[in-house]
Amino acid sequence: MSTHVPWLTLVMVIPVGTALLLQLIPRESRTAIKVVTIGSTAAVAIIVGLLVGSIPRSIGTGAPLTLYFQEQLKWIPAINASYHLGIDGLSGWLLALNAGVFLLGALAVSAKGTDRLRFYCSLMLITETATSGVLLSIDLLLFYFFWEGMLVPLYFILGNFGGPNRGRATLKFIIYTTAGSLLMLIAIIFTGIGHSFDLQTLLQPAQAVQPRLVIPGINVATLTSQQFLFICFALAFAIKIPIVPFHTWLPDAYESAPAFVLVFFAGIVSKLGAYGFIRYGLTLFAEPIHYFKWILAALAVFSIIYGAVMALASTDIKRIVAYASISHLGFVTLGIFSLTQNGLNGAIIQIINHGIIISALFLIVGFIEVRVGTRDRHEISGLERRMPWLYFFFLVATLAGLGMPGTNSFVGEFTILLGAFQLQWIYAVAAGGGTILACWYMLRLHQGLMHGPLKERLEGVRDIRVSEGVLLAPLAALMIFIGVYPRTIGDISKPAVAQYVGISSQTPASGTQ
Amino acid sequence: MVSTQLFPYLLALAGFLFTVGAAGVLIRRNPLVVFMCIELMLNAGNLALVAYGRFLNSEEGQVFAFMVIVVAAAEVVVGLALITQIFRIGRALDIDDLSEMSE
Amino acid sequence: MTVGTTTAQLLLILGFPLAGSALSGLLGPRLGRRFVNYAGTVSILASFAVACLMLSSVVGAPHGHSSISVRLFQWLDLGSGNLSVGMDFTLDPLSALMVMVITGVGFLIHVYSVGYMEHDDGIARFFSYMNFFVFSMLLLVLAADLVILLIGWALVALSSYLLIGFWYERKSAVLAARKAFITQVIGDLAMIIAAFLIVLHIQTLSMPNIFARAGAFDSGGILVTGICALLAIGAFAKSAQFPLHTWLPDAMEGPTPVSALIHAATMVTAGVYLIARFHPLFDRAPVAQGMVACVGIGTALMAGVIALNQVDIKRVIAYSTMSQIGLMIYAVGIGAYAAGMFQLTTHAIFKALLFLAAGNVIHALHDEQDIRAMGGLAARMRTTHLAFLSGSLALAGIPFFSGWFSKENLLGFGTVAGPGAIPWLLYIVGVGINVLTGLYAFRLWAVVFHGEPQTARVYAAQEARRVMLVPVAILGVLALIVAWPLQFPIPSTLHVFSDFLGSVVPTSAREPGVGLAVVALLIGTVASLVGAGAARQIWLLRQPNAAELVPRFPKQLVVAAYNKFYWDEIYDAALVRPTKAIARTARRVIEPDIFDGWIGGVVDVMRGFSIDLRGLQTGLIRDYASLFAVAAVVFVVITAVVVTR
Amino acid sequence: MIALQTAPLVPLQIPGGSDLIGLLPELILGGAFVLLMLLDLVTPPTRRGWLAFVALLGLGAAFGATIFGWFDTAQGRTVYAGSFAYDRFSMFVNDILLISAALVVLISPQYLNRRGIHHGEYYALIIAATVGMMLLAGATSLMVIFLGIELLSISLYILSGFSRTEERSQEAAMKYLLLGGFASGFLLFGMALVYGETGHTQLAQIAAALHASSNTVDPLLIAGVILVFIGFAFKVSAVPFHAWTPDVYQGAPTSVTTFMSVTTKVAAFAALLRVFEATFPYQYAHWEGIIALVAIVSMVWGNVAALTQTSVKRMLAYSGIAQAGYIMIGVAVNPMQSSLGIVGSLYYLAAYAVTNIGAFAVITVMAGRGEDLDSYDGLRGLYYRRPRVAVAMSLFLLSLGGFPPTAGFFGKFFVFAAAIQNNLTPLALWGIATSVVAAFYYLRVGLLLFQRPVSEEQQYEWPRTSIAGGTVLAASAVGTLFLGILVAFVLNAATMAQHGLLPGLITTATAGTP
Repeated sequence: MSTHVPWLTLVMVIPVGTALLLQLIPRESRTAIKVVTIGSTAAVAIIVGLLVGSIPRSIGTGAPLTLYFQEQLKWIPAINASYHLGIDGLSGWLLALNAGVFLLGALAVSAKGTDRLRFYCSLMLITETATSGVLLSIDLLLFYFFWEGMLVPLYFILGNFGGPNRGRATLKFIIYTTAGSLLMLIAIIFTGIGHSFDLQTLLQPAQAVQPRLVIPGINVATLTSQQFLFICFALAFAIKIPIVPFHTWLPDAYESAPAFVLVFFAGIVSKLGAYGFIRYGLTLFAEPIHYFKWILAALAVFSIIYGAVMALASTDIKRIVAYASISHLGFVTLGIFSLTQNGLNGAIIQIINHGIIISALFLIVGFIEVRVGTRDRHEISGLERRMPWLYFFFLVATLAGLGMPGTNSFVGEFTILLGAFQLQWIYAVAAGGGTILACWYMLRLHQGLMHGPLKERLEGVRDIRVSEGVLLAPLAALMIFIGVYPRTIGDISKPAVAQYVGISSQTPASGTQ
Repeated sequence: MVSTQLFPYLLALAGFLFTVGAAGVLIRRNPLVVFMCIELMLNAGNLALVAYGRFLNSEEGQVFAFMVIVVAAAEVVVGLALITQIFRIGRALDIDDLSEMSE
Repeated sequence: MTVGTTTAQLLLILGFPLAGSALSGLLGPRLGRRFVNYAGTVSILASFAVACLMLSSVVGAPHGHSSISVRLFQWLDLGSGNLSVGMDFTLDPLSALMVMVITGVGFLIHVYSVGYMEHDDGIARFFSYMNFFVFSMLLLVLAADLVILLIGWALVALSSYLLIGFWYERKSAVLAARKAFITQVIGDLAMIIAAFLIVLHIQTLSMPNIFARAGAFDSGGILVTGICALLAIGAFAKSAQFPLHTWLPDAMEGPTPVSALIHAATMVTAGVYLIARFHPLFDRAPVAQGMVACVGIGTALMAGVIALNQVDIKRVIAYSTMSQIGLMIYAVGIGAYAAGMFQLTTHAIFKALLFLAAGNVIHALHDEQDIRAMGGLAARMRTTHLAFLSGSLALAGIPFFSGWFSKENLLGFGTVAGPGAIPWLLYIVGVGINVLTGLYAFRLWAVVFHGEPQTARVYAAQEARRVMLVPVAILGVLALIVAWPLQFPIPSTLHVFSDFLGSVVPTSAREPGVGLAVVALLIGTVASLVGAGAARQIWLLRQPNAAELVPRFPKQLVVAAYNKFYWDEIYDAALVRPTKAIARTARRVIEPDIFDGWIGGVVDVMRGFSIDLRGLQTGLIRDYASLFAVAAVVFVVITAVVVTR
Repeated sequence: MIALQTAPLVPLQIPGGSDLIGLLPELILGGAFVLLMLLDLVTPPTRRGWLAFVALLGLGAAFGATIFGWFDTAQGRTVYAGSFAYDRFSMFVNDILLISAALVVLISPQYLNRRGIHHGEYYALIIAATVGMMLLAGATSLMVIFLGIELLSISLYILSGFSRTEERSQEAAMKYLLLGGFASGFLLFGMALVYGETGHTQLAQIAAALHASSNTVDPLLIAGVILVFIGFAFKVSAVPFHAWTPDVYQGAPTSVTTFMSVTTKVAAFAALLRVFEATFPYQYAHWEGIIALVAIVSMVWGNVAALTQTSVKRMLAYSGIAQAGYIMIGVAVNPMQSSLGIVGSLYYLAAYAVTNIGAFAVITVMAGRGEDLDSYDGLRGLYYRRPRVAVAMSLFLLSLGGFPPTAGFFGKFFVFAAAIQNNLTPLALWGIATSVVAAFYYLRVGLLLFQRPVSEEQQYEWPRTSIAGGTVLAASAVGTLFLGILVAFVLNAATMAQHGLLPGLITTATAGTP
């Protein structure tokens, strides 16, 4: 693709521009609003697709990070913060997922519809701009700008659309994540102030970051400044992913949010924490990450098992999926902190997979809830007779959700576990135990809803409409396609991962083995 | 040269007056009296200014004091107007009464 | 036998069942029963035809060139030194044999299903699943990369899950399906870890390379032993061997053709195939081999005892399957790979036969499965009876029936090969199992087909329709003759079969000398005859009533065996309940009070703090002034003090 | 106690043209003040809107003058014998003040009419207060500082009591007056001590004297410095001198609250910066601790107390107290080491002005007939009747909470950066800790706007927004976003202002200039 066009800026500007454009359309003409929204998200998706497709498959030569389609403009020259964009195999794939889930979200809302459609669509588009910004920015301050700014539209969306106790859930989510992010802001200032906020500059070996650190109460002897800064970053990312025990915002938020919001809320937002770990944790904090990887990997394993256990214990089908999501994201985290190429590639693959699977599951749960009127899995059974098509899609999503070989998440989990095995075999085995629990609760969910005698209360339930099947079909197809031909992702993520692993292993690990 | 020996006492007196005024503000409940106490504090400041000015024999102190006197007068004007207004809308002349808004 | 043709053949063999599955599943509900019947069966027939071509090409290939691998595409490649997997397939005598069994027996069972499922609405779903199973099984046996094998390995488990729970409105079926699947996943996990060990040690998962570099593992080393043990666990899960055996009896909840195809003929024997396929590793891990042999023979014994004490016709056959597979596992455990595969082949035929015949019975009695409610069916269902008899004879190992050839051949090796100092110890148990087999095989036959009809249904029973009889008849004949041209229990006589497999699996396992073999053959045959005769004495001639169906064992043993030795209860108490308890505490205590609780705590503290601060805002001017003054004094004093010090 | 010394007699100077130019904006506004007083006599009660127009003209003219001044003061200078600064710092502050005042004047007529207190002198008083603030911002002499403070205070006393028949308003005025006078007493005494111990009232000369004697320790001088600080701390309503703030903000008419909540802080902080960062930096070690302490206490007290408020105006008052704490962080930074503290504070002031004006403007333009919009319930469900206003309001709340892409974020960012860069990390940590608390109550109010009203009759009767009101809200919103996205423009201005700050540092040790 021509590099003269500021593609990345386009990717960021198109949605927010559309959001402004929507204000010109009268609130009543819903179809027009829907069409415009879908159109713009689709346009972004196409551009992103072409961009990702044209990322070279070979190891780049740019130092320290190879980035493509870069753009750089002055932003705050006084403190060397610049408007610096770029993508590589890592952010490229997340960007693709981002564009995908927002397109899906646009379709989903037009499939379901809401009052105040214009308000909602504008907010959703602004969210897309923010998330794209998070993925595209190479500048630490710009990254934080979008990272925290993302909360603003989300705050409106979650606070306005959704369940009865959405207010509380929204506050919990925003405050919880903000608390973590602000610590990261402190760390970012430490890293960049009086120096530069540009990642590329910071990674120049000549100017390794060594900020002065004067904090009463933190014994610098036991904790180097680098390690303290990493903790600040890690906290923000860990809350966003979330890693147990920083997860309790997630079930409430997911429970109160409607399906068409969750498509992108669960689909991309929680992945950004994992992205941050790879993009900034592995590069800026090569030394501390080796020091802390044991703890973080252990927490990841704990998340896998704990999420599974909570999913087993829950009866609200939406909460079950929410906890399943926590468990899956534990795999992603584990892959990252294996700090091996297998694990990291697996993490990237699994990020994509999880985006696909969780969106599908939440859509399905939403469809069922709308038709059945309850979310208690004990109240529902035997739907297969009434809704064979939903049964089929649900089956595929369930199998993908439990890591069935032949579906996409097997690829991710296999590579992640391999990486974890390289780190420390016991992690892989324990995480594997999590997959067994996953089978248990996923199958129990699927069978409980679909099988058994049909409750007479549910006699009148109808199968999904075509407009709803259109949402699920591509997701199911992707689950199988990636499971059969995973190199689509691997070939592009491989060179990027090689770079990150390379950078993170440059400094001799202090805490390894 | 008398003033030179007097100076510490003048300063002490100023401090004493200031304290008395402050204490009055804290103790008295009648707004008029409180006003007088505030005036006392300001005048303590004036005294200190004048004393210093004389001691350093620079005029700035005196000039400053004159300004303060004027300003204080203006403040009192506003204050008295307020008191009458409050009295007119039927509240007792007791600053402890003025506690409708709290917390 | 060129790469091109082989690729084409592979694609066709795999493609037909997959296409059939898709057609029946997607179009079936619209186009109706006839279409589904044809789509479901013809696809397997086509696959079988191609398989025959392939077999001929393998047989025709010059010695040493009978194995060929092809790569369809690169599956995943994470760079040098990292995971690299290709969608590879291998065609050699072993896989060719399995393909023949799967497609051949599979085709017959599909045809049978047309009749068996004629009254079921879910026929489209049924054939879709069945074809999908065949596809998965073929994928399993053709895969040349461990990851691809794992995919097939798991997909067969999936189709088994779907078919066990086919009648999804039955709660028991749903639970049985879930149980089977989760047990399989445990096995998968073990194999995945084995794969990790392999790839991290020799940087490859492609099976030909693994076998080529097997030398990299020092013989008897802990690593290779661990790998083999893990692989064996996978095999045990798949082949329902102790301690992962409890799912198989429950799996009988599925329709009978499913039991015949998946839980008798093909899928459950995949474990044997796996161990035979990975013999280069197992040969280097004698400890693991010993474990495999012991588990196999042990399971065979236990399952035989249980089979003798069950009263559900399908469960009896299921346990006999478990027992027979135990023998195969024993065989591959002692290195008699060809013997094990031979037993696998014959067993696939006569066990499928027994199930289908039993299916006829069940069908005729309108889904009655309790043998205590049968009896005297021989007169009413002649063909079925004869077929069943042939199957029983083969199962019991009566001379000149296929089972006799394979089983005696297998036991012959037991006399010389085996774990530990005294290898023939397990052989003795094997002989005992021969007796057991005879007992339960003919007990079933006698009780079902002879004696007085126990219920009115029996009198109304009709012989099955032709579409169900023909496959049964064919299998009945095969159960008799299939082994004749292939292999004779005495070495260096007739050994077409072991030669055929010779290029893949070594015949190097110590063979018994001719004399010893003859003796062993006699002993084994006598044992089988004794068992069969005893059964005839007890259950045929003495016309027992329903109460005396169980043999005269000690009471406790009978009860225990009737209750499957309580393994289900043990697992429930040891694994399921604790997990559920943990989950409950997690939901009731840990989540709300610990992980979520501290947030509420902080909020409350803040709120209280806030209330206190508001309390300081009294609204009194004098208070405000006092705060002001005090603060001022304090500030001045502090600073002054700090300064002057 | 220092020895007797003789200061040279300063010859009496006749103010020349250059001096007048230096005072141009203040003079223009002074003229406008007189004009308004006269016009008030002849304007019929129904036409008082014209007075607002005239006031706007005056403010606009003064604004023009400051813009001219900005370009005229590449090299700052003092006028009137060094008692008043003609530099970019004061011009920067003047701009903030004038814009704020103009916005307030815009929203006032409608509000005053609805409240029935539309008296002509209102605008004159606003102008007078503005003049006082500009004097304060530009003052380089203790005398002028005191004059400025009193001028703005007295005008604000009257304005807070502007609703003459309303008890709350009167109570607010009285509290403000008494406590203000009390504080003036402290300020004056402190000034007296500083004057006495240095022998000067001109900041430049004070600075020179302090620099000369920077290594000697003089308790009286320190006491004076602290007392002066206390005087300012009262004006910026920093804890523990804040107690008047919630009551006065709540009692005063909302438009007045809007005005003083912003402008007083800006002006007082300007003076604080000029006095402490440019005049007393050599005693940094002495006052650093107190200012840091005040900053922390203000952030904690303000935010925590705001947590459980149920009155919008009181909540914003407490938030204002907390904001003062954040700005104080910038003041606590050692100017000899880094200028980022001053720049950060200035940026924060600009951000705070535009945001807070917006937030209070919403309360003002949404005020009902005869009563203020004060309780949280008054905001419940605003979105469903006045969507644009609600969105704007939540934007301001987010900015107060410090979320990007709004002005508040970069305000916090720069002061935190200044603190961290100068080893005051604990201040930054306290800052973020309290920011979390702050986010909680801001967002809670924000969510109220979008909650469905419980019932129709419970719903508050919001007026239609006038064009003027809409303009103010739009302007504030745009400003909030502008300061939150295109940072460089105002940041550069603030940097220049800091460079031009008079009296300049004597030892030019400005390390780590951003």
